[in-house]
Amino acid sequence: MSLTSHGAETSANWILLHPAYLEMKSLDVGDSAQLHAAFLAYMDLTEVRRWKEVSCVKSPELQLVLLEGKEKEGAHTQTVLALPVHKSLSHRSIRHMLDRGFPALLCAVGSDSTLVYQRMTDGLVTPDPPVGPFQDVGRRQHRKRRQQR
Amino acid sequence: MAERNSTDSAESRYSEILSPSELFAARSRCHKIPVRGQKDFFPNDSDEQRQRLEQSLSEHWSLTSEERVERLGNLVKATWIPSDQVVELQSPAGKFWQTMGFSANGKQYLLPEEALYLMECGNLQVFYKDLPLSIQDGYERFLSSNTVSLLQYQVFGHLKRLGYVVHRFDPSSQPSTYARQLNLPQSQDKAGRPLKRKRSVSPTPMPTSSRTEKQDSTTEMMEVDKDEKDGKPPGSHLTTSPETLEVQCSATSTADEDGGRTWWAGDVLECKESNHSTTSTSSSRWDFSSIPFPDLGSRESLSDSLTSPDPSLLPGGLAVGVCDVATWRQKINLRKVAMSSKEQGREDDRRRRRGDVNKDREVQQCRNWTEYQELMARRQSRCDGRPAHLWNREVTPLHDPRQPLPTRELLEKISVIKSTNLLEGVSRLKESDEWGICFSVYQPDSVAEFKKSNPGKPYSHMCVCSFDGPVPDLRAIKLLASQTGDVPVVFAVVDYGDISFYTFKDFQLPLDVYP
Amino acid sequence: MMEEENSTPDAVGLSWCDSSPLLWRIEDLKWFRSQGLVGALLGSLPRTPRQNGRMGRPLLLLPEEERLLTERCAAAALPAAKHCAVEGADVHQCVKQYEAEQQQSYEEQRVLALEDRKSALLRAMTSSHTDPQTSDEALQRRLEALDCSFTFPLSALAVQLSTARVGLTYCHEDRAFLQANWPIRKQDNPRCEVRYQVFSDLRGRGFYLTSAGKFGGDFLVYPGDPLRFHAHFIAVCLSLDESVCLLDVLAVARLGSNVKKTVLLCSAATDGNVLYTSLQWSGMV
Amino acid sequence: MLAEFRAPRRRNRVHEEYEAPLPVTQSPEERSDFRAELINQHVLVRNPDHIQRIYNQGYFGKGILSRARPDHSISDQWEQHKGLCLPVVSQSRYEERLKWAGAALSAQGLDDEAVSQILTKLSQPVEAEDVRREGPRPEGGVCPHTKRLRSEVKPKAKRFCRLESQDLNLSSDQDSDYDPDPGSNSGSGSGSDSDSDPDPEPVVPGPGFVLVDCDGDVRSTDSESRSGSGLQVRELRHNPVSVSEYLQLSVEEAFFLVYSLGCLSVHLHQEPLSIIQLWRTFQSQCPHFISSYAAYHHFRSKGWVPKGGGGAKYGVDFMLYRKGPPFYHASYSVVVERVDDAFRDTALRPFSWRSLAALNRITANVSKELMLCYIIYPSDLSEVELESPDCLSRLKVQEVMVSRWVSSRERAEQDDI
Repeated sequence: MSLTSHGAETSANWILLHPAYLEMKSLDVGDSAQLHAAFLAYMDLTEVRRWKEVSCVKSPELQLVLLEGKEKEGAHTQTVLALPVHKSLSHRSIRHMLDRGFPALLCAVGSDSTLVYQRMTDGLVTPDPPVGPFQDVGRRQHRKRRQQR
Repeated sequence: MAERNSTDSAESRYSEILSPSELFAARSRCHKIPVRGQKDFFPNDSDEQRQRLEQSLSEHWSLTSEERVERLGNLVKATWIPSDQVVELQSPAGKFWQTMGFSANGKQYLLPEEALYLMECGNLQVFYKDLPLSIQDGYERFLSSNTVSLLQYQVFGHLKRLGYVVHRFDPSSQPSTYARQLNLPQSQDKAGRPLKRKRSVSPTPMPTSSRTEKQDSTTEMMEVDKDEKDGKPPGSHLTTSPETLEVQCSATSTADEDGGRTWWAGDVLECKESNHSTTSTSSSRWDFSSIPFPDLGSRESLSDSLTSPDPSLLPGGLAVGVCDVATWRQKINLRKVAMSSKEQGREDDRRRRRGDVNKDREVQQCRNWTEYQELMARRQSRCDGRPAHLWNREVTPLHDPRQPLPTRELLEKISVIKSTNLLEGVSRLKESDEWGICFSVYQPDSVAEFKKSNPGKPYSHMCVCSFDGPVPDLRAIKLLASQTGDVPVVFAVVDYGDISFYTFKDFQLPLDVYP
Repeated sequence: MMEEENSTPDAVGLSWCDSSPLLWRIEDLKWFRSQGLVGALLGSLPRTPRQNGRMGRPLLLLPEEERLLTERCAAAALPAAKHCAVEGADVHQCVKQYEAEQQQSYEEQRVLALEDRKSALLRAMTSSHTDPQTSDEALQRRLEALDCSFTFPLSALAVQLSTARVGLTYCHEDRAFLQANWPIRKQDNPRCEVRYQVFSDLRGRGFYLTSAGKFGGDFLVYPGDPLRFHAHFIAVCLSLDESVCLLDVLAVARLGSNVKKTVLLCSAATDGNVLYTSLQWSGMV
Repeated sequence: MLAEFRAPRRRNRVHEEYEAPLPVTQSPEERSDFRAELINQHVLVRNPDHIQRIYNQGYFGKGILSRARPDHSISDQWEQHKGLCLPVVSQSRYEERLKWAGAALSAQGLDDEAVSQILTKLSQPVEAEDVRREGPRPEGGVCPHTKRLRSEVKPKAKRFCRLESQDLNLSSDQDSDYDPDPGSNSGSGSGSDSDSDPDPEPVVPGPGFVLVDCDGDVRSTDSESRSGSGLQVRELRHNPVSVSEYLQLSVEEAFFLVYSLGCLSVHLHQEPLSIIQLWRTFQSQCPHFISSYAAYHHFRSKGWVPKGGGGAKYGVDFMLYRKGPPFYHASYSVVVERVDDAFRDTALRPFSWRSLAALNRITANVSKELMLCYIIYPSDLSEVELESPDCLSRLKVQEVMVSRWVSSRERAEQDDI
């Protein structure tokens, strides 16, 4: 009944049937490892982190799959570049990503699918001032609540 | 309580020379360093912040502008001898003589870095052509690539200020490679510092064994006998002593060519060293996997004579007939190896599973190890039910999950990559002066009993390099390790005003087995 | 704040020690700081030499600081120690002068020391509760006795161990001549070029910079004088097309978050501007 | 000079039992014959039983939808419904899935009419009895907890904790490399109904069914669903698309399971690959494969658990655990370097003092040690030899511990920057 049983007897791999995967594939970027990385990031954003309006686009300059999405309804759009962790990149390619005008995340994808996100912003972003231990607890709980929702 | 000295007085003179009244006033100046206040995070143009900045700056300038003023009686006088790049003392040396300087021809000398450090500490006034040298003169005259570079002096000063005893490294004080290969005992040092300390009360030099204790003939020592302080155990971060560990490890590791890999017991290093040096020096021209050797040690007796060797393996023109080995066999210890009951049990277990390979006919027909392996591979692939893509190919898995093994044996079986240590294979490396050791460093708490003539084993050896320079590669690490034995090499990396110290130490991950 | 000392020279005197540029004179140090440049103090602090927390002169310049000064024509090389050595009869003259000065200093300090003792005595006597008349007399006697008996041993003479070398200051006419002493530096390394552009751009924006080796970067970037402010950024300089291992990017960004600073990737664009990308650990774990 | 061995730090709370060091059995009866697929240069294990064995016995791989242990499920919230234990999803989320199913069906060539028919049928509520008749289908893969919780008395309560804690794991503490199930400490709201759990454990059906919360807000009706009152708005329906958790193995892990343990077969386009094929495939995918595999193999053969993914968080190649991440904090950050016969670096990752300083600081901040693992290639090792894992026996490994030395005096006077 469900899709899994629609497939062949060798229980189909849902990844290969996933609309987002098929769309990424149609972008034809050539680097299948990066495609896989982007798809893993896509699944993490949609399934685990419940981001909204996540879509994929191709960067013509970088010849890579980029993701776009919002952390929650009504939030601003962010660009996500997922890259296998053993790749190298240049500052120029980061600038290409930032040139899209959105705040960006660089997502390093480990060979075992571990994801590590870095926030990247054009210009100088002053760090948050250090906070006392009391405030720190408060912030942590705030984040906890947000995730519960 | 004259807080500020007179350099800040209104008549700012370029020469920065203090007037007699200023000099006199400086006698009672304060020696405290003002505590720096909590820093702010954002500049906000507020008067409050500006005020705090001004206060910080004025404190900063008063501290930095302060000139050294000392009582003449507290200063040791010395002269700079540029031709020899040394400083000769003109008046009796101070306490510093215990750890610095050397004597030659009845005169006392300081090395330029020592002299400069003492000048900076306000203990020494150095004259050149009968005029006193400023600190700036000292930097510019004493430091050069021929003596000690600025970088090296920064490290020297850093360590001296922390109380360490720092000497130029003397390669001749190191045991030669040969001595090390012979593995002459160094155990006195190993026995621990506390012991050494106690012994050093007596004037007899403590035995430093293999270290060639060459006493410079021109050098005579002046020793200051001090009341012996109780040597505290060195709070060192470089200790070799193992922590108690909770990793269970294989003390009974069999078939390990390194012997038991008991990395945590410091002394084992030695016996391993010697093992390695023998195995590594005899690197072979022959591929032993293709040369059959008679098993003379086998209890299942072979005949007492051996057939003549394959002529292709012999030098041309040499003929070897049938070889009688009976006499040799008498000399070999053919006794059965005594095994503990546990070992025995394991051995029996193994035998039960495998049978005795030597009784196997097909095995007996194998001429060499390669053939044996091929045979085993062929047999394995014959076993039914195993995936052909793994077992029916040229390379097969190291382990067959259908033939369960205890974890320890399994790990042993898959251990195909050999571990090495930093001393292995160094002998064939050419020495290079890309990386050199600059200083030998001794612990601050050893100062009281320190003897220049017999400094004992250093706490560490220092290499000095720039943060912009290269990081040592394995080759450099190995060469240095071979030069210094069990004294750690520390890299002092200088980033302008900042110095960080790094060590690169040999390590072997212990075997850790869970059932 | 930056131009607080207009009266100071518009150039500093640099000396070289083992080919590193050093500042020695306190005026030069102050002026240097007033330009928003920090440098690194290397020497032992005269007040408490045996510690590494607060250091004293000389001040070592970063290559970028040195270059910034030379490009602004704000530095002049001072003659090296070897070149200011006096020779022959002059030496004799100088030594004589030095000895005379020392003798004079001794005399003056002796007077000061005696006065010091007298005032101490005065304080001690007046504070004691004795009959004012007799004590006044006694005081006079004691002071006279002190005058006669007072000795000021030579060993008690306070002498100065000068930090900066006395003598030859440069003057404007000399500058051209002195600049000939400038060591030749190689600027062929493209990394050096990027570092310099980033340094001068950030300085131009009012930041203070120090070396950031131990933080894995090129510069620590402070929003104000490092005496009063924590660094906000770790600047990592790289050319735009330089390929960087992603693991290295992760490492430095993680370090940045550990020390609560933003990592800045800095590159020079072809138009001469400097491009900055802020890297922050996302908190998405 | 030998570096001292620092004892690994045990985790404060350990919430699971140790199954086995490696996914190979000690008894000949049980088969160790796992299957994985090579998709887009990555190795995935899909069979839930295989996933559990491979992960629990040696901690290989990572769930692609989970932080570490493969235990993702469609919902954080599970509830008992007429004797069934089911995940609760919101209406909007359910519709998302429906849309996706539609897209997939269209892609398979069905026309709109057919698609909408199937979807309508699919979204009809179903009876609990029908579900029960289908029985538990472990192969669905969404219920890995049953396995893990085999020894637990109250699996359901445990599941609540488990899932919640997994998703809420913030761990802004220093050591966020892996967080074991904090289980009982994730308190609120989780154990609300554990007391009322009857003895017969509720059946956990396969991934094919969900409870759809038609109200939209899942949390507000927490208690009502069980009460069966008139406000009951949860419908039992088919799950239109089942996103089951897969286990992704790093190339080193996959090759180790295949070559060293002989317990895994990696398939490409349904064809199993031989060891040589796999070796060459990985080699072409990652230029440093031989070195990083040699290091991995070395650590495994010493009984330690290397994790490559965790390394990404610390900018290194591997994190090295004693026993496994749930039991111990990682002891070492490992960087793999390749050197030639003369011990010259052939720079896998050219180090500067800057990068080394950064790595050292990061590592020290989380109380781990930085290890350089040099793989030494003999000079006479030919390119041809490198095309087979037989070359491993010709490599040597040298471990070097890098540490910063701070004298205690200096430490005392260091001021904060």
